[in-house]
Amino acid sequence: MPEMNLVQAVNDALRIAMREDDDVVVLGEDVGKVGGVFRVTQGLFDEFGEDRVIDTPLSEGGIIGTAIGMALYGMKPVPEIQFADFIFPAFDQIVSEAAKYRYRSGGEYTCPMVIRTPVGGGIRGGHYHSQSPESLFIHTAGLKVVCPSNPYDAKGLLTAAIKDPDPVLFFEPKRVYRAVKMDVPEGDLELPLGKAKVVREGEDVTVIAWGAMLFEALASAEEVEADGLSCEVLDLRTLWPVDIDTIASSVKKTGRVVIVHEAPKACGFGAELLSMVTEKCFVHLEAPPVRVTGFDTPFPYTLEMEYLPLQHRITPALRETVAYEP
Amino acid sequence: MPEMNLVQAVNDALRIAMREDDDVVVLGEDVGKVGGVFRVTQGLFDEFGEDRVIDTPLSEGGIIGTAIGMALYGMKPVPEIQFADFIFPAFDQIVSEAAKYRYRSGGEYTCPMVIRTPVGGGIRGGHYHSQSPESLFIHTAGLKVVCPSNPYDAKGLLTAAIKDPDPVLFFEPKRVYRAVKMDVPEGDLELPLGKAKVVREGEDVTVIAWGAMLFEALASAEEVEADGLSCEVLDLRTLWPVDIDTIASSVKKTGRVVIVHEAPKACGFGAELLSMVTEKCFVHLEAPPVRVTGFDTPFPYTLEMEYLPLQHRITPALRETVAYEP
Amino acid sequence: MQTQEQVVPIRTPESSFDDEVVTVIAKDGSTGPADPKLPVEQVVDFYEAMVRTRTIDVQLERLQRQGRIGFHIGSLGEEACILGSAAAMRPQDWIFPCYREFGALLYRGMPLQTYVDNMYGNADDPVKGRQMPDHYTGRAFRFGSVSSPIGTQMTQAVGFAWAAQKKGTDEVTSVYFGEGATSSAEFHTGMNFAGVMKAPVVFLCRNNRWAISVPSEKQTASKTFADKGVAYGVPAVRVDGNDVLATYKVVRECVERAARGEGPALVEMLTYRVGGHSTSDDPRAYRVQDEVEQWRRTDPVVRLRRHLETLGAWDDAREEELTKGTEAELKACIAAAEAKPKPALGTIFDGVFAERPWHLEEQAAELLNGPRAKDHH
Amino acid sequence: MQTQEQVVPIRTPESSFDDEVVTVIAKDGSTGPADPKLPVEQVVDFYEAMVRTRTIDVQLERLQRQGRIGFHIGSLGEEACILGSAAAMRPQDWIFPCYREFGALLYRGMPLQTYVDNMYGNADDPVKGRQMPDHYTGRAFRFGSVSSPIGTQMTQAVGFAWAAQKKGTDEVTSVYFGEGATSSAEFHTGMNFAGVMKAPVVFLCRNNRWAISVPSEKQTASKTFADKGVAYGVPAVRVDGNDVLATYKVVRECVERAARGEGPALVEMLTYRVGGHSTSDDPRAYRVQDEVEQWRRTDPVVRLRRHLETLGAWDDAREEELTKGTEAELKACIAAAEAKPKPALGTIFDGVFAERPWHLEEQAAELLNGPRAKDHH
Ligand SMILES: Cc1ncc(C[n+]2csc(CCOP(=O)(O)OP(=O)(O)O)c2C)c(N)n1
Ligand SMILES: Cc1ncc(C[n+]2csc(CCOP(=O)(O)OP(=O)(O)O)c2C)c(N)n1
Ligand SMILES: [Mg+2]
Ligand SMILES: [Mg+2]
Repeated sequence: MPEMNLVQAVNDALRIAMREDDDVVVLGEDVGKVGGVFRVTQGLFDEFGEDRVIDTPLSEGGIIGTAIGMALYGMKPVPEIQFADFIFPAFDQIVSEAAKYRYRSGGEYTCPMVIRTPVGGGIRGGHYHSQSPESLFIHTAGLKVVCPSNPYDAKGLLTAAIKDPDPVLFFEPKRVYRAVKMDVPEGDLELPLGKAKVVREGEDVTVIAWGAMLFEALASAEEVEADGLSCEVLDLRTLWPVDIDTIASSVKKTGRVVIVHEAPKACGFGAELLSMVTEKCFVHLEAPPVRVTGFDTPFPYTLEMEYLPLQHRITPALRETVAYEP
Repeated sequence: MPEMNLVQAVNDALRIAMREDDDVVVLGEDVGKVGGVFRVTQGLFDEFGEDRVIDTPLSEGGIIGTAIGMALYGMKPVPEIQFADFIFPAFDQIVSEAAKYRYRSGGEYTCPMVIRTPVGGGIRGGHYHSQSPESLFIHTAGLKVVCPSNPYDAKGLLTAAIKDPDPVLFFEPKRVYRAVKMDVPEGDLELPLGKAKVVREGEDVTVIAWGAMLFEALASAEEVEADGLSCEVLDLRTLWPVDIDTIASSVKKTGRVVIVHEAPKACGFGAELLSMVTEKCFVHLEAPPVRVTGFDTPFPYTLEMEYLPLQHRITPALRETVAYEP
Repeated sequence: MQTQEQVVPIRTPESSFDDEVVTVIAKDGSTGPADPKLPVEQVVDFYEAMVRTRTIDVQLERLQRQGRIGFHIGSLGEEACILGSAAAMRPQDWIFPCYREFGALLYRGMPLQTYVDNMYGNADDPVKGRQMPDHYTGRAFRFGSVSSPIGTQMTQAVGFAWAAQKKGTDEVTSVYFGEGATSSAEFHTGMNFAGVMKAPVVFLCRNNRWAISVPSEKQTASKTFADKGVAYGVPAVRVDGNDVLATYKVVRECVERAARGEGPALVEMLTYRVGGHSTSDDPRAYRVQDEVEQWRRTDPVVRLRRHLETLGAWDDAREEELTKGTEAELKACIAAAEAKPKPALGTIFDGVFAERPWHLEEQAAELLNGPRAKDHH
Repeated sequence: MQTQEQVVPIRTPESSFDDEVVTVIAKDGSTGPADPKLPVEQVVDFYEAMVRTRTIDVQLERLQRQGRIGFHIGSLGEEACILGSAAAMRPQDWIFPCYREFGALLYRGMPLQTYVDNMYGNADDPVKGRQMPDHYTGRAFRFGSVSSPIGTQMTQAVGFAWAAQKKGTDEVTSVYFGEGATSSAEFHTGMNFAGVMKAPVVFLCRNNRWAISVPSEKQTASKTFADKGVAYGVPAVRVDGNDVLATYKVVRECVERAARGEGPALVEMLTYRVGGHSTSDDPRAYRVQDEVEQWRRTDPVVRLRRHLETLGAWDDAREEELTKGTEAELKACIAAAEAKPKPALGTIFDGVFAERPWHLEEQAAELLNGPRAKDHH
């Protein structure tokens, strides 16, 4: 099995999907000859030509609007938004149109498409190259939201997302792009959407994370193991619809939960997870669920490592949660 | 004291602000001669002229983008978005620009402005004339969010919002526009942002609501009073930054809480409220907090009264919450 | 003028469109050189569709005033540009609507009953009562889904046209929008992408002079809306949109160009919104009646009738038969629509996704097992 | 051509701008009729600013390669259009930047140390280390705040200009953007609102031929970017952006027009991005070196120097003094910037609002009382 990083794994999934299905096209800013600013689409232009790997004018609204049109016709566009921070000019097309087409047309028109975009901080991108806007899309009925943490999952989930009949936001944690390498099978690999993964089993507390923060959660879990704390770590993989069964059964077992995400706290996905856990596992909760998140400020440049919910902030949260007594 | 409905109260606040401060200008689609599609700006064009009550071309991005420019210069624009559902073409200007100007410029540039827009369902507006997108803006650091439930508060809060040094989203519950009349003082009336109101005191359960749903919560509170249930009803008024003190002290007293909002449940503001209550009042909670919200679907037309979290859905939630035993 | 201006030529080129409006039917009913010279039955067919559209419009407005439907947005005065352009699309072509084009949808074959069911949002409404009236959809008729947010259909139509082209089909896509919508981001982006991609798409701008209460002069400082094509390298043309033959002719040319691979075109159809913006609007609050009267004199229906009369192809008897027939048909559809049930409760949760995820199952169960709302309306 | 085409004139008007590019400095260093005839000291001043800008650019790129700063986005090859246009703005006028205009900011008086502090995001950075390098702000210099999202500054500049006009001031606002940004919604909306409002704003389009890896031909099918003015009734002009005198002349005219109340203008400045898009980009992956070499021959610095030499106003000694001087000054600023601390931790929570609400106080306390991050970079 070849070793791949996340960039290569996404590239591989795209290449295979494009070979298997002529309807799959890639479009976006700089996705063509140069293969994207993160080189995720590298080589696709040479293999599939400018008719299927399309450099568009500089307009996210246009990228998504035309992709919707292609999807309505019956193609499977995989538009790229260069950074998740730049998805907002396309927000209307995503939330008012792509998300609602099936519903509002009584099923006559559908929008199967995968919007790929890099998310998250920790790469010195500052204010406008670091954000994690997932909760905005989770709040919008009609969208699925995926965020893999590693190359294997990235390949398998992107393949499933491309085959999915509904619009999917596919967030790629850019801090992981080249930081993690692992064996990824050649050829077809599909992992079902909607399934979280128990990455580490434990008894004392459940940690819910995804994307780049998964590794921070794991590092904290290892760190507190020395103190005899046993953490169960979940990698959500699909954020929406979320795998409530895996979450609930873990929290029912441990009775304590720490939720980690990069986005600001207020109305972040952590709020929804905390709410669901409270609603569904109330009698099992031995401590208030805890959120370790980005702060409710814009994303800073110089102090980004203090802003992010990294190991140094997760570890004390684990200790306190486990130590909590009413 | 004259009786006013919410439309008149907002109009009155605008008129007074414009008389007192030449820098206050109103702009938007149809706000001029015709006075807005809900007639909220009626008469302002005649009094202040087309230089201060400006019919713009049909572009929400342009309305907000130029309003930001005016605010940067030192004016106080009060742009209107015709329906909250149509705010998304301006989403990038609001979340990437207005919300971040003070922060990203180290305080050199600020964006004092009030974006007024009607929200909510129950007026047969269907899919695209009924939405309540508040949580998207609460999640965006740098914005304040206000939603009055009645004419008195509307006048007082709008006055405060216009004087506020930061950008404020001012959501007007359109179902209340002409449905509620009350005495509203002539002349200056300012109510501080960030303060909730205990609309009804009670002992058994706290209901948190705002906008049009406040009246449904009150109706339910009255309905269950017959069964001997005593409900405390909070009208948040300012959604963000939220008045945590009033909420926490109420929940600590009652130990039970029901949160009501029209927006879809997933990552709605209810999730944040539920999370805060759980984090801050964990030991006081005698039952899991409950959310009664719009469903995680687009807003339907024919069945809108079944979609909305009206009295018929709030009442059973109150009864069950109070009856809850672990 | 300073002499410097000669060396620093800061200027707006003269509009090339200002005086150039394609017209066919003259006041006296005779036709000019751009006459598409269609068989007379086809011209009669246009006329019938226009009268039918108007008759339905008038009745629906009445129905709304009686509180029997919630809303209607009509096409009074704009029938020629809507029907003429729709008729110019070939059977294999696609139409992306704005919201005033129910006449085009009926012309394309949607049964009147289905349209009326949409006005009632009942169980047989193709959009299952999820959208306001007049937010129809008609894939079987190669007709798109109406959305409220202004402009969004434009970039979509471009992507759709482009996909059809990639698939090697001979399908052209047209897209309707008002002159107000030219201010939207989507017009800009749609035109720009269409120009770059050479997509087979025809942009149909109904310049009806008003965007709710905002007159077209306040929408843009460009001399005409057709001039906007220049910014995108997209050819444009202005046509008398109250002249169904001229509209047909011009749009057909654009369709044929696009089908030949010559790319997109923008058609500015000059017309007038004779009624209010919708049943929610009273235009007397912002425009003078004089203007309306003036435009009534160019009424597209009267104009075409005059032409048909010169051909001896129409008379009062046929007119009465048509109007009465449409009214009766509509009345029956309304009675049927009113007798139909609302969409089933569970439909709220269907079609958000292809399949219901767990959270929607949970919410559906909550609704179905809970108490029913008193109907507040 | 079909004969029908004569009666249905579907067409794109010929571009009025195609061959019309204002130039002043000829190859031999002599000047043409559009010469603004500035005092020689002022021309020397332009030259010094351009060389200074280039020298700083080269050093910052080096600094980034050494890992001492995180990022730089420069203006190699675009100095004439940036400095010439900035110089054409009067002292009371305002500049809304894109992101390549640090040269304009320094020209307007920002101390080099402040700019370098911004490159380091240290405690003295005017934006407090909150944005990436080159996202400066300079209100004291009537210079706006740099944002990353493409285009957003355009509608803002229009609103700003309009506000200044409403206040009765004699202030004109200019706004920079690349040719790629003409595809953004904000260009469309900004131009449209400016046209309708007759706002005193000058749109400065740096057509440097590339938007990262996308060449300008793929950005639009319009014949020139200046042609886009037609769509908004906004006068436009094309200028040789590698000719500082021509740029000055043209922009100054536009500023004066705007100040006279004659409304907005669009200036297409023809130039070339000689370097990569930013330090994150390697253009060899998508463009041929030939093209770059060709443009190097029109180097704006070389061209102006030739002109100065014809005036006897420049020589190698002055050049060396200028370059060395700038390098030394920059070196000192870098040393100082590197010695400065990071912004204080609490600054993360300041300036989200005018005052910190309770939740930010709470989060600040959590951060300040918690453990520090190991620096992962
Ligand atoms: C994004 C958005 N903003 C505002 C509205 C409200 N609105 C509905 S129709 C309309 C005017 C449209 O005018 P025009 O494009 O000329 O079309 P017409 O109604 O004249 O056919 C407005 C402002 C909307 N539907 N969507
Ligand atoms: C909304 C948005 N989309 C994408 C980007 C990424 N991006 C940064 S610069 C750039 C190209 C800009 O090209 P142009 O406007 O020609 O300016 P230039 O860099 O050539 O000066 C792109 C695509 C962005 N910053 N914002
Ligand atoms: Mg119109
Ligand atoms: Mg460029």
